[in-house]
Amino acid sequence: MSIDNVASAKANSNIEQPFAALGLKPDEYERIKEILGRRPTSSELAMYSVMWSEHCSYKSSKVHLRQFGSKVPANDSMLVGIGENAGVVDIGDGWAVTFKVESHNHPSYVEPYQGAATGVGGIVRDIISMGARPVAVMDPLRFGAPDHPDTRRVVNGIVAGIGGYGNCLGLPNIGGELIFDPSYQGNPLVNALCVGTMKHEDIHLAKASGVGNAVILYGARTGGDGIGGVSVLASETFDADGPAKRPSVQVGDPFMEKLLIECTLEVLHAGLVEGIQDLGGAGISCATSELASNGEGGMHVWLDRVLLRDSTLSPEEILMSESQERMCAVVEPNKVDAFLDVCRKWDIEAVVIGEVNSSGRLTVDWHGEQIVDVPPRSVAHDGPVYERPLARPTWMDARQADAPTPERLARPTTAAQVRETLLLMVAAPNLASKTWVTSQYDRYVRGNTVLAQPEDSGMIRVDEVTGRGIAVSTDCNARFAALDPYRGAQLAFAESYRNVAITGARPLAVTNCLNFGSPEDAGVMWQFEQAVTGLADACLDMGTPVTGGNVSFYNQTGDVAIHPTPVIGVLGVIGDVANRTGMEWKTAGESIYVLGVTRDELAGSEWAHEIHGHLGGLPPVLDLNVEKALAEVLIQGSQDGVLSAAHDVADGGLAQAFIEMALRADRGATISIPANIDPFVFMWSESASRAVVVVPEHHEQALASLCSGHGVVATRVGSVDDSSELIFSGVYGESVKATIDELRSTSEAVLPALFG
Amino acid sequence: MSSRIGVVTFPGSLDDRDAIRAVTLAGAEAVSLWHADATLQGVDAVVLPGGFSYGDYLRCGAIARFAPVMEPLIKAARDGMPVLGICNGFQILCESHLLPGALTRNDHLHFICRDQRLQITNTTSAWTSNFDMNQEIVVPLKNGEGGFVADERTLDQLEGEGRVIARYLEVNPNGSRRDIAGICNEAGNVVGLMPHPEHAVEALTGPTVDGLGFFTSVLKSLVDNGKVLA
Amino acid sequence: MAIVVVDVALKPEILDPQGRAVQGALGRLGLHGVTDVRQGKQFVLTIDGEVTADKLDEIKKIAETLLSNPVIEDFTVEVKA
Amino acid sequence: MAIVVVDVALKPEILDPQGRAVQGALGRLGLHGVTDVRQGKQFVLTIDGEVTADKLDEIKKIAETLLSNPVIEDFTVEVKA
Ligand SMILES: Nc1ncnc2c1ncn2[C@@H]1O[C@H](COP(=O)(O)OP(=O)(O)O)[C@@H](O)[C@H]1O
Ligand SMILES: [Mg+2]
Repeated sequence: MSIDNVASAKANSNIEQPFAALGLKPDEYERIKEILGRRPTSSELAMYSVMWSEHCSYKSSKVHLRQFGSKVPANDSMLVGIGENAGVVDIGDGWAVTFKVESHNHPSYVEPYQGAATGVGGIVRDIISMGARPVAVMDPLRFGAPDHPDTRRVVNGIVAGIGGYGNCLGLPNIGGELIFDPSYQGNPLVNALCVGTMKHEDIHLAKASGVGNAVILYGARTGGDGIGGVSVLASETFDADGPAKRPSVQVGDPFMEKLLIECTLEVLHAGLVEGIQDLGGAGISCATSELASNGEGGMHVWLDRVLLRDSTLSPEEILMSESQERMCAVVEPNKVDAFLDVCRKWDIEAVVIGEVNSSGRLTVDWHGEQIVDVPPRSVAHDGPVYERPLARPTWMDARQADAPTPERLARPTTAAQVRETLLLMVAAPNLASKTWVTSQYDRYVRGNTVLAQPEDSGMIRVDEVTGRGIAVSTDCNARFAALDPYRGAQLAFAESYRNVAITGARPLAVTNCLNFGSPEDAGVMWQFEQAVTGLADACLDMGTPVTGGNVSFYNQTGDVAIHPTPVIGVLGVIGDVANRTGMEWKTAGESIYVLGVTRDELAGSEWAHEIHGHLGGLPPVLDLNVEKALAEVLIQGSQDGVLSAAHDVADGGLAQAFIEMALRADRGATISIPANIDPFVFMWSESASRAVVVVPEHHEQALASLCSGHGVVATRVGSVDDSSELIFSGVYGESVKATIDELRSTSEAVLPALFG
Repeated sequence: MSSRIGVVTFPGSLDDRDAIRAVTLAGAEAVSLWHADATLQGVDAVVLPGGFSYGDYLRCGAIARFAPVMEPLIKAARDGMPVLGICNGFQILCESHLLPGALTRNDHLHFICRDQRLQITNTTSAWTSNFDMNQEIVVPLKNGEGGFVADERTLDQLEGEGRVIARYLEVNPNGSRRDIAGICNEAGNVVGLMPHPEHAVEALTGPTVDGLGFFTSVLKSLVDNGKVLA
Repeated sequence: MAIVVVDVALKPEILDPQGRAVQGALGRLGLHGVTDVRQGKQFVLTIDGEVTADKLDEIKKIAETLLSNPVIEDFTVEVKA
Repeated sequence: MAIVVVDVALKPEILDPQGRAVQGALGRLGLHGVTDVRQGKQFVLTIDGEVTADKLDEIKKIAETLLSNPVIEDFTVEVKA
């Protein structure tokens, strides 16, 4: 088999190359020729095509994402910002935290179990490659209609895959989201978040410095998985009788990843590593070009040394393979043996595949022939950047005008109808108990989980001596983003921020996973630009920098895109996790307050969706100053021990918030609906910036002064009791009652009936 | 001199840290043992922790059972040293034939993580002597293959000899025969338990602190048996 | 009554972590010379009545859609008795 | 080079929840007349060199101690090529 090498690329420069089949545009191909001063070899073409893909180069999103860098708020907690594998935040006492969320949407539709499993695996490697020990995962998920015949397959596979991988790795699952909407039918969203902790001195970066240092590839062997389009190159054009089309599905090996975590942390802590990089999308191409261009700028690789699972792989395929559970480290020559010893201890194969040099070039040899000779930056960072056309979709006006007024959408107007609505809403798949899913995940492993489902945020104790800890939440109501992507992204951020503050943790940093349709659709691009701008503006206002994230485009079937879904993750810090506020109201006689203002805001609400299948109008208004004031009350209230419970108000409004608190506590309460508001609006409006808090009598004064000090409206609405009933009084002149048992059995039956 | 309790780490062990924390909170000195070392470093008792040794590939515990550390451990267990196998550790003890029966795929086919109510039904084993007979406790349970099976004769024998040390209450979470959550060997020094007492040792992170009883029990039995001084 | 056996195996190019772990254990237990181990699934179906050509087609269809995932697995169907 | 196939099946008296779940699904997919489904494992070992009688004994021993758990499983060993 003859290999296309640099010499032959120079010698015969005009052969036809399948750049279009690899997803490169003619002008991108011309640009590569210009960079190299000749045609690329087949291996170079393969490298550029994957590294310049949307997934790796952010070519459509880059111009917008820049806002996260240009609108950074003054916040001195950011130790490593956007651009590295994951951002790093200072949480005090010498501790640092890194967290990031990433999508694995399309693979999870094709092969739900493995797609979701490898999604978890990928984000965990990003966290390890910063030098951190992964300590928790979260899984924001979105599926098509609950009763669609294909949803069962997708839900069961994805949930089992996330559990199968995360449980086996020993990472507690501390939260996530579970949302059903027909817009995700052929495009389920699997976003996976991982948090890691480390001491400041353990932070590591992906760069290949030190001329003469060895480049070591370790972990799983390289196989033919996840190669996708590159097989066109390898099998059809360059070698007609070559291997069959490679599988594009990757299979995960969580056991190998667990060993990889332990092995990597051991070599890092032993001071054996100069630079480190995980292998994810674009495999060795990405790892070598990124390491080289972030370091001294030169690297030579002997590609034939890579350990293979399948000996028939071509060099192009090896460069592109997305085989899971691999890492790449840069190690000083005199430390290579020690490094390999640690690998042996953990039963991990490792091999020196390259060397750092000062050539300024990334060169790759295959059995003595040079097959790649490129400037590494041109591969890793100088990909094309597009200013894609944007246009506000013409249907936006009609959608926003279609407000859910009482004339358009019938509302309950009697106590009997309110009770009927209450039971229907409890059984809505988006509001029902998530236990069927979360009980498939280990939330206890590592013994530091302070809060997990169904709490508003996950909370992990970082320091077992001082009790210092972190809280993380992810949120997005994509229907709000569909009604107004700018405000929708801000509302998602505000909800996530609030969920962290509810627990008593102070929000510090933001990550995001921006799931959208095709960037080649001007309407989608407009939604994207609006969402990014909304988020960046909000982060600037609230003083929380974006430390990283991920963009997933092309989530659409034919012309129909998913709802724009900017999932926002917020990380907060708490000085002592013993001070956390949970959502469980524990003590009879304590007072229940609603903080914030409830308006007639039902556009995009769960009620409009579940009862009427309606999506129209303008999403709830958001005043970030109000949000910030509310957060201060919640954080201060936790520190001072004023609050005995607190819970966020979002999907399903106050009715849902009270129900969730009652179910958590297995204890009833009586809520008197204030006279100045319509009972239906009080119960199901989804106005922003609200929380339910519970205080013992001797702290009511303290709560009042906290709230007035921050300008937060507090309304006492009732008290916790010893009963097993939730009672709403003042509902159109009557009381509406539901027993906890009835609420629980209704809520808990929904998911098992659909998917069990 | 305080008791020294070993906690074995196999490739894929996950709850080893938690077991060490529990042992320490109970007042013993925890000693980390490595699967590839054929020594127990002179410890007084051993915990085989939960997790997915060797990824639970093949069968849970089947590969770990052949680890070098298991050789001295099996011998010491036969000579009366207290050994507690939690979840994956229980599976390893069954695969090693230190305990009868086997653990099979949960009957509902899902991994399950829940706060589980248990009844303690033996107060003479090395790991349960600090509980009261029929005491009810709540500890986390998390497993994919936790259904205890054995033939009828073995089950009758276990029950007849009082060797069922804990049973599931309210919900049988995995289809275990006769609601069995844990058993011990004839001598009572080797105990296997599917639920995770090491996750119920601190109010902050566990549903209760009921799990501590298993670890304080072994300290007491070590003193009672004259293995360590009080 | 007939017995139909469906064997499902990962495609050769797909990673088989279980097989790999078993292979490692075989070596440690002293069984040498095993160059590869693949772990698959076997379904043994007991069928009422005769397995006609139509019935077999039905079973093959099920093997392809339910018992295996053609993206990563191959299968064989064999009528035993 | 030889291929040795080891089939491992749950003993008939042991409940097989996976087999039962598959049987239920078969019914829902319209394949009727399946009175029982059992799910087992299959190990395909590639052996360097010839499988002598001694080698086969070694493999049987491994099948009994490592590849199956005699408390709940039966196994068969077959040399394929
Ligand atoms: N939506 C986003 N917001 C902020 N940063 C982003 C976003 N998308 C990507 N990034 C950042 O761009 C960099 C490259 O991302 P990516 O290629 O996904 O990293 P990796 O390949 O290591 O997972 C990372 O630092 C990532 O955090
Ligand atoms: Mg990365």
